[in-house]
Amino acid sequence: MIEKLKAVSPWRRFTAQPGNVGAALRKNSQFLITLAVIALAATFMLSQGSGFAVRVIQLSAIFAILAVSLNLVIGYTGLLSLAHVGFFGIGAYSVAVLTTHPAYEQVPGHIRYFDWPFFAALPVGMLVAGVVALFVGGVLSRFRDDIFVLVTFGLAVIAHRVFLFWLPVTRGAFGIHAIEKPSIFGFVFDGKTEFMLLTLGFLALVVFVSWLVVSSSFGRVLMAIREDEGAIEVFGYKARNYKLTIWVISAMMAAVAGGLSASEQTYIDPQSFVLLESIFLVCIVILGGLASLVGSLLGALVFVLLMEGMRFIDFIPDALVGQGRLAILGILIVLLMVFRPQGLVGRYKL
Amino acid sequence: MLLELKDVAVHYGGVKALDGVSLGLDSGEIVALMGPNGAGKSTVLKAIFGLAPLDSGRVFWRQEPIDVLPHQVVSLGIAFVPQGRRVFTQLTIEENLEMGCLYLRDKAEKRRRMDEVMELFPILHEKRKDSARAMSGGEQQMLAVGRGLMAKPTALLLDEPTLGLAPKIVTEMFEKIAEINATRDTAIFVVEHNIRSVLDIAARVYVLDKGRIVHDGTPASIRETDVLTQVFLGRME
Amino acid sequence: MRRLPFVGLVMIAVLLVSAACGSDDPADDSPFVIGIMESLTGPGETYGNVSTQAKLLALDEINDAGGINGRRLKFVIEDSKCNARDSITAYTKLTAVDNVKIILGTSCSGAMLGAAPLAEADGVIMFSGLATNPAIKDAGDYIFRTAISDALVGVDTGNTLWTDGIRKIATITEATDYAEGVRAETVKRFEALGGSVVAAEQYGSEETDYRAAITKMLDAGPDAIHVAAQAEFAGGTIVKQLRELGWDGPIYGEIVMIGTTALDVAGDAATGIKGIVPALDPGNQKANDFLARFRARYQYTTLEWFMGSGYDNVYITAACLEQTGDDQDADGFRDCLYNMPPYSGTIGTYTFDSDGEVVGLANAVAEVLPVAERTPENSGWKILGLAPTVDG
Amino acid sequence: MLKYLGARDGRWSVSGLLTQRSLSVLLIAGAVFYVVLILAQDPQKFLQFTLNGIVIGAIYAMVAMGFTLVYGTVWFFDLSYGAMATIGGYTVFYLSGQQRTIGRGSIHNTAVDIFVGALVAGVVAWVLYTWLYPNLRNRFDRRLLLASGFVLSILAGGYTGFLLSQPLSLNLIFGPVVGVMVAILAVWLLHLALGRPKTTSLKMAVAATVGLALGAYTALLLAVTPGANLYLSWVVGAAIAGATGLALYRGLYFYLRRRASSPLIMLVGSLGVLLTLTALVSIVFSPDGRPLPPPFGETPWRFWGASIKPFQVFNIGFTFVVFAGLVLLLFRTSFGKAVRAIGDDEEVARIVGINAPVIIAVIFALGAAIAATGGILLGEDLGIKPTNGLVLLLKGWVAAVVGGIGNIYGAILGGFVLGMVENYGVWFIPAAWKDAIAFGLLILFLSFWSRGLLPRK
Amino acid sequence: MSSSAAERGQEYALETKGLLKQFASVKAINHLTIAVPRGGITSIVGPNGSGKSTLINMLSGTLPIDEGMVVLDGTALRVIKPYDSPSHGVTRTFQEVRLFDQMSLWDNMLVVLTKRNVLGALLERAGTAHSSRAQELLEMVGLWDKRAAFAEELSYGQRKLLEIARALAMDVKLYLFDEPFAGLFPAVLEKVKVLLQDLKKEGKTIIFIEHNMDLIRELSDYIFVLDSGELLAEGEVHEVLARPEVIEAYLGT
Repeated sequence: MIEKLKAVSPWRRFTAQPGNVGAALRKNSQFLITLAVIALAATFMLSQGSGFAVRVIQLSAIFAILAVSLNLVIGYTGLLSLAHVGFFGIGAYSVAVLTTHPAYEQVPGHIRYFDWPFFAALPVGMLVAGVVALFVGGVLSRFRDDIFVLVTFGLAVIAHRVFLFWLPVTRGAFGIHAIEKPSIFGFVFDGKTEFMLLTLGFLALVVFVSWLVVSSSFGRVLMAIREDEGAIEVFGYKARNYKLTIWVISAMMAAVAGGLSASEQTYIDPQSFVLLESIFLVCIVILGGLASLVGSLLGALVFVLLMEGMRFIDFIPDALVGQGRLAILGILIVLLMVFRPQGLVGRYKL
Repeated sequence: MLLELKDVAVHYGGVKALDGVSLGLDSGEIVALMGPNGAGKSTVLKAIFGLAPLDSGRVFWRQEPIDVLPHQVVSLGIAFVPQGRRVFTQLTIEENLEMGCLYLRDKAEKRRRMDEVMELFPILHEKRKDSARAMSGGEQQMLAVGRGLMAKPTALLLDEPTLGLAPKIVTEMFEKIAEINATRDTAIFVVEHNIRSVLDIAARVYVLDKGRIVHDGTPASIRETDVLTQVFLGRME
Repeated sequence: MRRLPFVGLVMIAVLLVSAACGSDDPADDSPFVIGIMESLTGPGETYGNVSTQAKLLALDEINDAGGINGRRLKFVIEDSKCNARDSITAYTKLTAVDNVKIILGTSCSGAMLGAAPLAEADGVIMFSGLATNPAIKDAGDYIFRTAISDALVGVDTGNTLWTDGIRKIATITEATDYAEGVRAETVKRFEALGGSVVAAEQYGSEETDYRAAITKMLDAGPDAIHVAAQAEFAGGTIVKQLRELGWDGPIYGEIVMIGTTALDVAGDAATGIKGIVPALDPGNQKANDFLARFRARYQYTTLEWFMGSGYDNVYITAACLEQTGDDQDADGFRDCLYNMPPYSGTIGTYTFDSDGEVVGLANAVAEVLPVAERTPENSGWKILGLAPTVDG
Repeated sequence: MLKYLGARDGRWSVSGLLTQRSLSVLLIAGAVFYVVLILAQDPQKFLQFTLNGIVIGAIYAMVAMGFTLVYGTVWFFDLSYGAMATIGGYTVFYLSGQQRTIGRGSIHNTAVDIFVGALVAGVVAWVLYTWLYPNLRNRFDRRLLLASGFVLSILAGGYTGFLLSQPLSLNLIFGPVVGVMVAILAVWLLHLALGRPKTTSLKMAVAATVGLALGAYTALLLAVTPGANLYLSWVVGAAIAGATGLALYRGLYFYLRRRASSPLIMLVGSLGVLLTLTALVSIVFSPDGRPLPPPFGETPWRFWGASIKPFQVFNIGFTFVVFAGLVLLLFRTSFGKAVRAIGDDEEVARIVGINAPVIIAVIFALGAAIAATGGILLGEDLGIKPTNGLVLLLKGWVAAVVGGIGNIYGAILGGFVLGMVENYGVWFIPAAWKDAIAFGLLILFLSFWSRGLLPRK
Repeated sequence: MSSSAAERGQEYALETKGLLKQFASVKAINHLTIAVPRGGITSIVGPNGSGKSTLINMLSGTLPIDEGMVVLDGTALRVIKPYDSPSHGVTRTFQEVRLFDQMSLWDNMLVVLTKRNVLGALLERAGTAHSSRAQELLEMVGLWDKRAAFAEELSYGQRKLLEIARALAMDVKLYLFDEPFAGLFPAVLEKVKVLLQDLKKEGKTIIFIEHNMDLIRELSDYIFVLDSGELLAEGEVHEVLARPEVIEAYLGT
């Protein structure tokens, strides 16, 4: 392949010289970016009132769980997966199916009623996602690079079709209504703020587990797999097992996000689990930075702010807001790839 | 001078690859360029072909600055055989050779050149309909050199033509280089790490270190001074 | 390594956003503010758009006539995108940021059902002219609609099929809640009457090639084909492909199947399709005036009934606001709707029952005309009469 | 990469039986058995399914060919390729004067005309600058060259804008251009047939006369033939998509490729382009589907209980024409050899004198034009939708991979195989699972033949 | 396992029996049968395409064995999976250096020192148990100062050194080096030479591929000459390199 000729911007040359102000900025840029993003986000949200802030934080937290879990796969292990929306959906549907109560059922439908509490249904959802991930991962471990992306593309489409057409379980396009809110020891998380706190709690848990994973020897092997799978195998690591393990862990985390969002919305339908969501997730991970847990949190926040913030731009005609957001997101991705493929605070490139 | 670099400097992402390099190649001579890894040898060749962006300095061909695009350099009469036996594996050997003078319209001339090259490297004639993928490393290197010769160059630039080749092939390769120089009146600029063999055939030698020319002279002068020891042994990478 | 320019970009974006949101229209002094949530993009965009345009027409008419009690009416429009999550986000934005207590919308039942529980809990009115899912009936006290429930449409379609002498149908259905709902209700009625479904196929919203499904359906030998589509384009394409693959028997559908775009796509293939639709009464002067004004403003009309429904919603809202005098008083507004005297609007004369369902409207059977006879005025079809009733 | 065969030691064992090779033989046998089974069950239905498969397979094959052409040259999955199909379809829509677009009023928009005109002007300017300018600059005054190039590109852009603003008289405006092209082609062919014109001015004169006559006749024919507008709009659609592809390469991918170290960065970048373009098309034309004006051959032919439209037969034939053209281009011309050489090793290709950036740009334009052709033909058959691009891209991608990515023969085979599988696969189960079957099969297939049916050597 | 082999007085560290590797129609390794003596430096030479790298790849499991078997430490193996090769006592370097580019040198070393099984690795906190060994090795090749840098920032010679250090971190009996000296300049080359000789002193078996005759004469005890996937000659270095058929096939006149 052709030698990469790296153009050097005047800005870069200026900042590269020690003693310039730029050097100091560059040194701490990750910290500064983090600070700036959070400050701007806070200012913006507070200016819009607390209700909006709660909603944004809620959405960001869900996306952050997904992004952190996906980052384990994309950033650390180097597997660009678009299939994550499937696990997100499995978690959501598991919780939905298991917690619905016949009394709340609005259309007499095909599903059986289990009427479980949320906190019992969520682990089952994780388990289901884990088992499916194990099976799918076995197939996926045969592929690499471009073909891997293609196959996960296909899996996302298949997952959507299953949600849409497997009527006896998912009720297809009707969706599932009246999904129960979590309750523990008689305390029901039914308010928006309470639910946000619950989601944040789960987010903290997911981040903590992810941190444990990536800071162990296991995490280092994952990065070695990302860099050169063939080489790490020669040193006695069965890469397939490592990939499968992280794949399953990541899928279970995505299922947590799914369960939470199902319960938060109290209604799910297959429209929420389309390929585009997976694309958004990959964008968040890249936006934040590969192999950076903080990056994924920031990425989710920035992404949600961008998508929701666009609702406040007056000069975009209302009818075009939805498509306009997509267009702007697309341009953002391109700019990101051109100027900063390692994301906001990341260090690694794809 | 046939080909001349004057004060050429090249940056690669903040790192100086070449820092004011001036060197020249006269018609009909063999000139060797030596230096440790990362000294910038390959960059010199790439700079000639416009494949490395020049920060300053210019490259002159027959006293005129080269201001054509990289792909047009070959039609000036400069052919470049890059490092690492890079042949087109999707193409047959004949097609590979044809690539060497794609700009040429005259089919008879093409045919004639191909025959000449195949005469020089008989193995290419033997396998001419085969895919280049199926060749051994030595054969691929010969194909790469043959492809360069298809342009009927006045100056031939060789980047590490013997890297990773077996001793027998190395010897053969140096013989061919000398033969090309002698019979086809081609000036040859060769980057080589095989010090002993290259000093036997080269008329002049440049030694490059850290992007600068540190020595310039005949093989004899190199043997006399300790510049090579200094460059190669004097510093740990 | 180009962090700072990028940060700059993000900052500019965010600043723009924050700057933009501060610029509320200062000219109005304390207008009535109500929210509009429609599917402006996504599968239901045609409906969302015409409904919004009709509402904007009504808004301008009301404001030009001096507003309500001298106060102007103001809309805040949000896109609910025809799915639950975006609908919830839009709802949250409307209620939390714009402090809206009355929301007109939304156009997709899925979106409606996503936001309805929140609205019910918050005591916010949701008033839709388009959502047809039967489940909305039970969604709560604050949820109203002028759209006719699919349950009713299904019964009418089943009856029509039966009275036309059809005993075996094949169905092809878009996998959306609306289309599935219509199909389910239709089949329920049809089977109750003694008919049978010989083939049932579904398709995803983004597909365009239905030949495989159609070949299978035709192979089953039905008397008629029932098409339930959400997107007009898909409906028209299915009709076209049905004819191309050799089907010349009757085709039945609902409003979507005989919408302007559907007829456009299908061309002559659509001639003779029967659609069971809520239709504007040609004798209703109010409706005709409205259509003329709409055409004058937007240069087209389509899905007239849904346009009328959205238009009426705004006038009903205006009437109730006039009564309560406070756009924050959702309870008053709710009671106003429940106690509304029969309202005579573009789509007919109707009231709301205790579930917030509209009462007094009925479906008609329409037949598509040949291409030569289709005009913008007749929408491409003629009304055969009200949907038949069958005892059974 | 070489086929991964399990260790064999000459003895039969369970693990020996389960080698990739024996499993793949089983898989093929199963597929053949399945096809025979459904054929025996209902031959008429089978025929209809087969026709359905071929009809849609032809479109997949077309898209896959362009996709594989680009991929085999630059080695990254260009997702924006899907948007080219959309752009082609919508250009035809724009030009064919459909006024009834729900909720968006008239689609004819001066801004779009100006934008596309500017796009074409830019592309023409770049083509002139990189192709003609380096060759002519030493012979003529440079300022004069630049100025005339500038004027030419402005003229080309203005002409395109004018073309777009007068869609209904496309045949009148565009006819002379086609006439001139036909004339040039005729002169060139005669020049080849008659030998070197330098020798006889008579031959030259004959060639010129014949060429001019043919050109004028073509222009006249275009002006008076009903329906010529539509077919010309196909050409314009493909050309505008080609220009867009070229502009994208030159304006974005060129720089991205220089900087990016990994094809995944390119993949994600092109994903951004796809999202943006699809969204923009949706904004201008609304996200709902639209019909294109009906082409010829809309009345289906029926035989043995099956039916197919003449237009669909044309589609299949056209796919093979494009295929033949590409094969000739790639394997019989020096341009094709250069393309393959670039696919092999771009830097060396530049060193040996191949103008790689220009050839890659041509490949992008050609690929985009082929995608647009696929999009237009599909649109004429089934209607257009902004999201069609993504669907076509996915199917083209799958077809190209099944056939053997980077191989043009594989692409056409893969397209038809995919079309067949989609149709045969839903014989026993609901047709709704069509896409799931296609992708499930892809995954199964890739597990056994990861390099496709006809792998690139 | 190792002790039992020693008890049996195993004299070969490695044997291959009728080893075959076929790429399409070409037999890269053609029923090769060799025996590598224990505890010395063995070199493999041969013209390009004679199957040297293919052999190394098969021994380390990077390429599957088509036919025949490999005897490692007295255990006959028909299948070698790459991840099993260390447990058979084999490690290797690559002809084109394969480091974990976007990882620090420190991580590059640690990653081969930690636990192999998934659960063990998950529960093992970063480094602590192995840091002294990693430090020792990095200091040995003179890269300790650069431990925080990414491997991609190293120069070619440093990359070779790091790769060799990474192989040394594996406590195995048989080291396969694929052209360890290629493209190195004298100072670095000397260093690698010393590393190899130290390894020999520890009683390890080393197999390396090399073209440079001086190095082969200086370092190796035993030599195999391959040609077209078949064994052309084997034996003591000086004796073999003097044989006319070897000179004809390999060294040229």
